[in-house]
Amino acid sequence: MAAPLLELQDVHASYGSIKALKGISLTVYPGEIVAMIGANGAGKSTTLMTICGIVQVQKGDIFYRGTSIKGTPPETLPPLGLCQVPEGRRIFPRLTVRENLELGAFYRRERTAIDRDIDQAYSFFPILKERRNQQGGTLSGGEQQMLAIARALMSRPKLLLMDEPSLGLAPKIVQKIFDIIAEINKEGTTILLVEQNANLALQTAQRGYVLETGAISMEDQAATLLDNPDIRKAYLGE
Amino acid sequence: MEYFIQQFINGITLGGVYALIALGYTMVYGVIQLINFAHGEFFAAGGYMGVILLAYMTGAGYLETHPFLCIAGAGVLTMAYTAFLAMGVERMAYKPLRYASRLSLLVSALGMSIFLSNGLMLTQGVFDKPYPSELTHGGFEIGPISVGYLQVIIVGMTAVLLVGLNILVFKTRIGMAMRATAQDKIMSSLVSISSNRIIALTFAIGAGLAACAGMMTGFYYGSVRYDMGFVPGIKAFAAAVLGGIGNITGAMLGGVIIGMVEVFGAAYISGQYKDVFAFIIMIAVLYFKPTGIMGENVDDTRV
Amino acid sequence: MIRECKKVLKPFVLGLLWLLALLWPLLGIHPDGTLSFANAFQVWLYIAAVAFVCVFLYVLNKSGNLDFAARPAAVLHGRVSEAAGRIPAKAWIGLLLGFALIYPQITGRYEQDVAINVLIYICLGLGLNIVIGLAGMLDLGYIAFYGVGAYSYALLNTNFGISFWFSLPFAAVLAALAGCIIGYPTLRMRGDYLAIVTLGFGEIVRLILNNWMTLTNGPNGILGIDPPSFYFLSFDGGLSFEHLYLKKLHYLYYIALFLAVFTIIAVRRLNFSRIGRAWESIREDETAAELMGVNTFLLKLLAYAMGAVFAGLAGAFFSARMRFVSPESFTFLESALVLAMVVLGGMASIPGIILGVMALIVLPEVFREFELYRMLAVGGAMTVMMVFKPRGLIPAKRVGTRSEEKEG
Amino acid sequence: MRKQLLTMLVLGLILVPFAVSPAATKTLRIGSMSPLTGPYAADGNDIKNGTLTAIEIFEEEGGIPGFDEIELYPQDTACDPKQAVAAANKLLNLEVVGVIGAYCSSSTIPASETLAEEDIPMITPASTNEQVTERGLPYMFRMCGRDDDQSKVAVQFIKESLNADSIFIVDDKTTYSQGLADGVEKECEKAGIEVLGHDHVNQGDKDFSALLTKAKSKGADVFYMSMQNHATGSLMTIQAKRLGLDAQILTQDANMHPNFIKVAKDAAEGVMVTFGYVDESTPEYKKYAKKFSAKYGEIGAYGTYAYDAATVLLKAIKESGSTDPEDIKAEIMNMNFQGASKMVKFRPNGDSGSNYIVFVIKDGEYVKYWDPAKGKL
Repeated sequence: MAAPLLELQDVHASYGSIKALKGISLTVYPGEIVAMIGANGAGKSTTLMTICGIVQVQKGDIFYRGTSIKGTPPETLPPLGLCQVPEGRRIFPRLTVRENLELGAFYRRERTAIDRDIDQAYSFFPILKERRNQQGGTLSGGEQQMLAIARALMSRPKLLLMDEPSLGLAPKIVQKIFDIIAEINKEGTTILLVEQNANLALQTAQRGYVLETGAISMEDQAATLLDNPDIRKAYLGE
Repeated sequence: MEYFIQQFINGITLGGVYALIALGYTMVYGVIQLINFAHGEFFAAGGYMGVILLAYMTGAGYLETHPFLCIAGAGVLTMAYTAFLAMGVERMAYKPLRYASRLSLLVSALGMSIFLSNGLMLTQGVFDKPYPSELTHGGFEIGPISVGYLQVIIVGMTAVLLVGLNILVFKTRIGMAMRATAQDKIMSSLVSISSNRIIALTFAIGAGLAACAGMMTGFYYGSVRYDMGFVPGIKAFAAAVLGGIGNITGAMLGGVIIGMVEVFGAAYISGQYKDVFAFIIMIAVLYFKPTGIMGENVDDTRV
Repeated sequence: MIRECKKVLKPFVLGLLWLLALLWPLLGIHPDGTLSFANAFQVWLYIAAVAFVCVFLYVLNKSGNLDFAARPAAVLHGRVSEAAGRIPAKAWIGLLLGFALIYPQITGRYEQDVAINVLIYICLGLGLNIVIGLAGMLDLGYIAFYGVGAYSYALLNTNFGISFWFSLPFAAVLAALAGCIIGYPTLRMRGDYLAIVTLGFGEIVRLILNNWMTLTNGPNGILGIDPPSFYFLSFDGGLSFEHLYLKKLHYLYYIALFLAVFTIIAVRRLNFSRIGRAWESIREDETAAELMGVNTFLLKLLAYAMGAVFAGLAGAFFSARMRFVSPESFTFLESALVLAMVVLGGMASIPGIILGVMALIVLPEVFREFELYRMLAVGGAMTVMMVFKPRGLIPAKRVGTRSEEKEG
Repeated sequence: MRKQLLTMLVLGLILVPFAVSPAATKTLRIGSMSPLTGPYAADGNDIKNGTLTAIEIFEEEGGIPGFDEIELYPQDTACDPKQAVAAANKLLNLEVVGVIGAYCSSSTIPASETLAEEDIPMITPASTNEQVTERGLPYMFRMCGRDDDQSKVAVQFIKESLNADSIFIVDDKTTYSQGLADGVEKECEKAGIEVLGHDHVNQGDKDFSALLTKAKSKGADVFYMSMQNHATGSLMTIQAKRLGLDAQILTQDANMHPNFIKVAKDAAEGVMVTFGYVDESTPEYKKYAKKFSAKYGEIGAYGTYAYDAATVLLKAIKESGSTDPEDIKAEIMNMNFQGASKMVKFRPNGDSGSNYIVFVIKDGEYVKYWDPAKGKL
């Protein structure tokens, strides 16, 4: 297999005195979609925040494209092609849709290329074009999720971390979002997907990790995990 | 009627001074939600740096030969100095507290305010320092009403800065980054905005504005004093909140309203209660519109 | 060790260069058109030397080179606190109270005067703590209630001759009333809007005290206030009451001690009562508290009123001790000082606030010898303490994240 | 909790070593109280320096028999009553034999009550409020004049020399400045001068345009300015001139300060000031001025009075040969000598009288203009 794009080696992290991650090791290879599933509070979002440098690594190391990114400030990562669609979307509520998109490309300087990418995003999500002068906070949940994805794509990421893209959305829209995710992946972006909706996530992903109270409890091909009776019982409600 | 117009001119000038300080106040607040009590001290430091440079230029004889070049030069250096000071204060006293309780930050700011004003006193002495104001003290008369050039300059400057700042914040890349940082620091760092740099920059701009105001008031009133920052600092804070804190146009409006209320209160009712009127108007406005005149209805958890 | 050095060295050097760049123009540019360097460099070198020693110790400590000293110290500390732990808390409190009781016997006037100040500010700090620490509302005009209390006693005493002890409840009630008046319009506001409105009210009260000549005698203040007094049964020449004024400082000290102990007990009771829990729920999440059936309107008003009561008591004592009140004692800086004490010590923590009060009253007195550098040191110390201990010297255990701070 | 209690106990114990046990050296300890920090620090330092000058001159001239040295303990009051009382208590602890100060009347009054408990003599060089010496304190003395004296002189001047009919009064709301302004208002009404307005500004104000416009529109002959601080005075003068207020500006002793002219510059020309007459030609003044300016630079408004106050105290101790307050008082009451500021002679209530005259600012200098006894000079 090719060299891993992202590799976590025994990563520990904590919020204040609460230990959130107790030795996470995972690998993401170029071109794949990796799903990370687990219950509420298992440490999924913390893992992503730790990769992005928001939460400090206490022990262990994180490698991106072979070099350690432990301790680098979060704002230096998007230029390297590592980008996140965070939990709860975190649209800038009082910035317009267009401004939100422009911010996605904040580190890039070439005006024409950015304008072209924005047009591309609009063609990808026509609804955003309609709403381009509205404030981000006035969009509906689904529209915000699309905006969040489009914003992340503006930085032309190689690896996209997605946190709960289905959270709080109507089932119909969830399906649409996952179609989009698959399409983004098809165009060459590697995706690490964190989801509570294990069924959908594992159907979309190639491989999967199961997280339990801050540690990886299982790791396998997505299809295998989907067939695992324990998983079905614990996360798929059967 | 002449009396009214004259007082109106007085009010708008005073309002301009408050607005100039409030602009910086509100910018800093907008980005990190900090009531920067040290802002008044930046104002004083600006006033002092101006007087130091101008006195030096007078002593060295430059001011006589190239008056306007000197004033412009002193202005630029003063703003740079104060911006530098503010960035240092931010780095030392506020940055370590970025994720601490806002009250801790407030106390740290109070400490800085006391520290800076006493530092000014120790290095520059307790006496007020005169500005070389002969250059700028002219004026003209329209009928019985006299208007000073400086009054025009202060009001004009405030208007220009208002427009300039609005352009900066709403039309430029940096401004967009500032607004993003103000709304969500984590998310803005995820889109590769260095919030530390943006905050430092905001402090620099805010302090530069305060320094500009400090020099203007130095020229206008004729002298500076080490404790000159305290009262205008509070008034500017009131002005910024009255206009809707974080809102640039609001700060300007708030400053003018406070200035007007003070002047007309003093002119028609009583000089001793003018601050009372200013605060009562502020409280009344906030009572009916708790987010200030131009304030947006931001969601509860963030206020 | 080398690694730590490298990490610290760069910001340290940059910081010192920055300081030099800020300091030199203030000291080195002269109005006669000359520049000098020696003066600024000298001051700078002093600061640099002190800073260097601090950083050096820090690095040594970080890299473990101080272990030979730190370890026995830690062991000692551990043993002492263990030994201290064996003695029950009640004994400690008793010991402390005992010390407080004999304090005037072993000290001079000046120390007693400082101690009285400490005790007054303990009342103020704990009162403000109800508003800020418990109910979570930022109040920058708290000193106004202190002023109301002080003027209540001053006016009652000079106009109607009412004695200190009878005036105390009046002062408390009037201050509580003022609390409600200030509290009412501010209830709709949150965060910094609340801060500026309370600041405004504080200033209004001060300006009224300063300007209402017929009532308060304006800036001249009120003179000739009676000190606290006691009636003693006297038997010479038949049974009569002897009126004794307590002018001596240590009598006043005991009254202050009594007020402070009263405040500590009352605040502690409030803290752990139903009302205290309701206040905490408002602090943590006002909307949720309201949904749970907490009457936030009444409780917030009550927080203001209760906070004001203690300030009123302290104020009445203040005017009785000074025998003179003037509006200058009730400036914004004073409010800021009390706020700083509360935050510095640790919000909502009673021992913390007591420690905070001691720090901010005793520090300026320690620095009194340095005259001009005094306030500079106090200001600097406030910032430094916050930077290193943002939650206060003794943080309270029960404080969660406040709703307004969740964002970060 | 226990650890915290321990920490508190330790901190409490820190308070104990404050007890400064006075050593049995032959040092004469005197105290001074003045605002060394805060807005009035300028005048406060002036008082401290004046007192120090007196001590230096005294020591050069042989000191006081029985004492090796004289030591001054300058205390900061910050013009805050609470700090003034703390400072007084501190001085009592240091066992000073006398105190020079304080500056603000609102500090002097409560501090003197504290000092009176231990019968320590206090001589104020700057507090002019009547109440300072009107409370029956036995050991309270005053070197400077009183507000009521000054207001009488001011009004007499307005009537006799300026021949004015109307006046507009402004003060900045302090015990001192308002007391004086009220006095002027009262005297004016008595003298039949129409008071067109009496307005106030607050401490820390910088913008007086509204008030000055009002004063201008009333068209009074005299604009009377009573300020606690010359910084406020100079700002108001500048703004008054700029606004074209053509009334004669008359002001009081606090504005008798070199910095007033330095800041107000041209605007100060023609401003008239009432001030205690200091004969700068006496050898006593020259001796003082030489010493003071050599060490501390320019002489401010209250340095001279502080010098005289300290001289009175030291002289009384020297000549009575005792530090007992009763002896000091007796000696002070007997005094009659030429000081640096005036002829020093005390009245039974502790006042030493005043000799206010009017100065005018001309070519950047204070020039004597009018004396209530002699008329125009």
